Amino acid sequence: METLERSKRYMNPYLAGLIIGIAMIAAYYFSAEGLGSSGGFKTVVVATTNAINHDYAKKTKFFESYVSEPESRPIKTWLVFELIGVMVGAIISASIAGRLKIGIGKSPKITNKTRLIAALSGGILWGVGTQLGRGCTSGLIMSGMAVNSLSGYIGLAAVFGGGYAIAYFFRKLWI
Amino acid sequence: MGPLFSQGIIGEELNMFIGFLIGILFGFGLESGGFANTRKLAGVFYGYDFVVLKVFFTAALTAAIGLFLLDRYQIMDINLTFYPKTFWLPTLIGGLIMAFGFIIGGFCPGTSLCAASTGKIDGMVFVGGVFLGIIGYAFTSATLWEGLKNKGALGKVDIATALGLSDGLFILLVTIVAVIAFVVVTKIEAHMKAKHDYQL
Amino acid sequence: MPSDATYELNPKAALAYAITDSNIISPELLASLIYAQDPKANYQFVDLRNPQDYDNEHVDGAINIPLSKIVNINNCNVLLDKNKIYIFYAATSDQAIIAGNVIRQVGIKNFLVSKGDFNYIKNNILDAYKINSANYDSEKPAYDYAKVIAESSGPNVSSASRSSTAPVSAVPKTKKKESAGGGCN
Amino acid sequence: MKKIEIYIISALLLGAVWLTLAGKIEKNDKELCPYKLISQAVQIENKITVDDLAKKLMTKDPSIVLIDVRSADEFKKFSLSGAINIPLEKLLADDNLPIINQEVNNNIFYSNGSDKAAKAWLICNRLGYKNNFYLSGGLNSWIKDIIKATPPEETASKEDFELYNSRKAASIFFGGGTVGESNNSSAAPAAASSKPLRKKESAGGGCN
Repeated sequence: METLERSKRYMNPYLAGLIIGIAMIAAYYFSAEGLGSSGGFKTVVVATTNAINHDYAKKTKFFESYVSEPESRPIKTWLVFELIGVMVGAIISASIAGRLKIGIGKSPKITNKTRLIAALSGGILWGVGTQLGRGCTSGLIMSGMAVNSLSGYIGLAAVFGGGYAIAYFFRKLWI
Repeated sequence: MGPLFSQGIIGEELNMFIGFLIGILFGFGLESGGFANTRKLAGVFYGYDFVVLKVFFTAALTAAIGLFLLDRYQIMDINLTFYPKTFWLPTLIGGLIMAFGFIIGGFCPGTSLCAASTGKIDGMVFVGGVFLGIIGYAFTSATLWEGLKNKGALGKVDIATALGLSDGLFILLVTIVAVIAFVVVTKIEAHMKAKHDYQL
Repeated sequence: MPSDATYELNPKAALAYAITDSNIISPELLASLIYAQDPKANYQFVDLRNPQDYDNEHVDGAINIPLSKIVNINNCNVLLDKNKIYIFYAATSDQAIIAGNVIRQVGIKNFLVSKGDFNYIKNNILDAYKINSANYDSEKPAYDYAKVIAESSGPNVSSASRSSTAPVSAVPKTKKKESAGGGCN
Repeated sequence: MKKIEIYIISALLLGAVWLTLAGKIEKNDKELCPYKLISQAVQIENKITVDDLAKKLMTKDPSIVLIDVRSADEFKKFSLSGAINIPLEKLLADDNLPIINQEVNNNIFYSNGSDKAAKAWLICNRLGYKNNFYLSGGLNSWIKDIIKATPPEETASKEDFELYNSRKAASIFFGGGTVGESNNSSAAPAAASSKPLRKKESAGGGCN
């Protein structure tokens, strides 16, 4: 790698992994929480729905448990604070490395429109999948693996195994 | 003895603030590892960039080893922490849906947030998609998902115990597998880079 | 999680909580809440005595959860409304204290415990307002013990009371389970 | 491979090996779940009344260990004879474990009232430790009912008089009362016959 590129280079992946691992240990030690993302997203959705239409939120089973189960509230908001931190941390890291700029990440062979439609569809699938599977890569798989939970390994097998199984059919998006 | 919050040693507000700080560390690690770059993420499925695998396993194993050591030396009680309960069927099916989401969208929720906050438009669109997906799930949960969601409930299952191993031995085995994988994927990476000229 | 009724505090943390004597309601607040009768107030009295005693007489608006049922799943859920503060009282102060400690150990925090038992509440709040005329805190020494003993038996008392039975030294745990020893259980 | 990679990967491997070799700590499998803890807590047998305690002390029941859970200061000022002091704060200190976790003696926790002793009992019972009890009413009751035992009214029942008589005897035995003789002998009054060592206490006592 040339000196010009040096500032834009990514950190050594093992070192980045170590940092995330330490963040996770801290999350468990201080707050008894795993690092999660989808849980925080969900809280935002629930809180918004509840603010717009409390009666609906109370009636619908999906929201109800959050609206009426007060003991789960602080933990769920913990995830929201954590997510705000994630955004701040990402901005700090990107600005140090000079990666903070508007753009679209994609394969040069596809159009911006294709990429954005794919991103939206992918996001929707994640939204559904995380609710059904009880968490995403960080909250289900990584946190699950950290405490030797079977569900973490099932998630690992499903997400990455499934990913490899279908990667071929979507290769045009990436290579 | 940890965890501090559940034992009332730190208050709710301090806990939130600590969550924020931990989030910063997490976000910093993700972004500097390259997780905000969708092509690096997708690379793991096409063999040209295995950074996801390296970061991911290093993080999970660091956490696992650290947590079980803390538990072993009674600095923290692992039984009092967040422990994903096992519902194998919904996790499997949800995981497969997420696999599609990963291949098509090129992010997972946490990484998309990093991408979005560092200016990637596709990341922002993805985050919007996640919200839409959750809302869609919410409005169809009673009719479509509720039955499936609680199927296959096994409770708290420790995979090591289920395999008849000690937690430490299981983690050691995973670590050894991971290290072998690290070596292999680095070779594959070099091979693919030489063969094709990918621009990240 | 309280709904599963597993402990949130480990034994050491439970002990640390027990030492602090927190979640105790002051007699003044207790009395003012009993007199307030505000239906919108977020306080909910919980009577831990048995149903007969409860039926006989109880604080207005109190619900009855006998101590033995306090950590049943249903009752734990009852106690989960975070908008409310539950106030426990019982037939004896130690029962209310036990309820408070166990409830805290399983993770519920929004409660207060009355150190005064139901008799205290009845005699000093319900029937007449004289919260300071009786001992609200049973742990407060009601006497100067040493003085009482000294007065009642003259000089030499401390040696007398100290030596009348020899200190029993604790016997370390034996390997075999004593089946007969200890006349209890 | 770069240096840093080698460091991190070796650290992971070493950590995992360490974890494997460290083995498991013994976790207390006797610990009671909250349901069981509460169902034990409501049983009257956990408490011992001052009358029963007086009886047991007068008969020199050798299985009784009195544990004063108040502060060392309070203990110094006054304590029941023969009691040992384990302030509640130090209940789970390593030194005290052989005392509270044993199967030979009957430990009786006491404090000024019932509450502090009940807390000590609760922690011990949650841990599954056996043969622990607490004094109902604590020292306040001890003084009020035993040492300062007051005669019942003329119209009271026979049982009340019997109770009073035994309390009076205890009061004299424990240094109260109005008898002229000095009380520093360790011999029990004739009324209280001592029982053979380690015999199962069948009838009396607050626990069975």
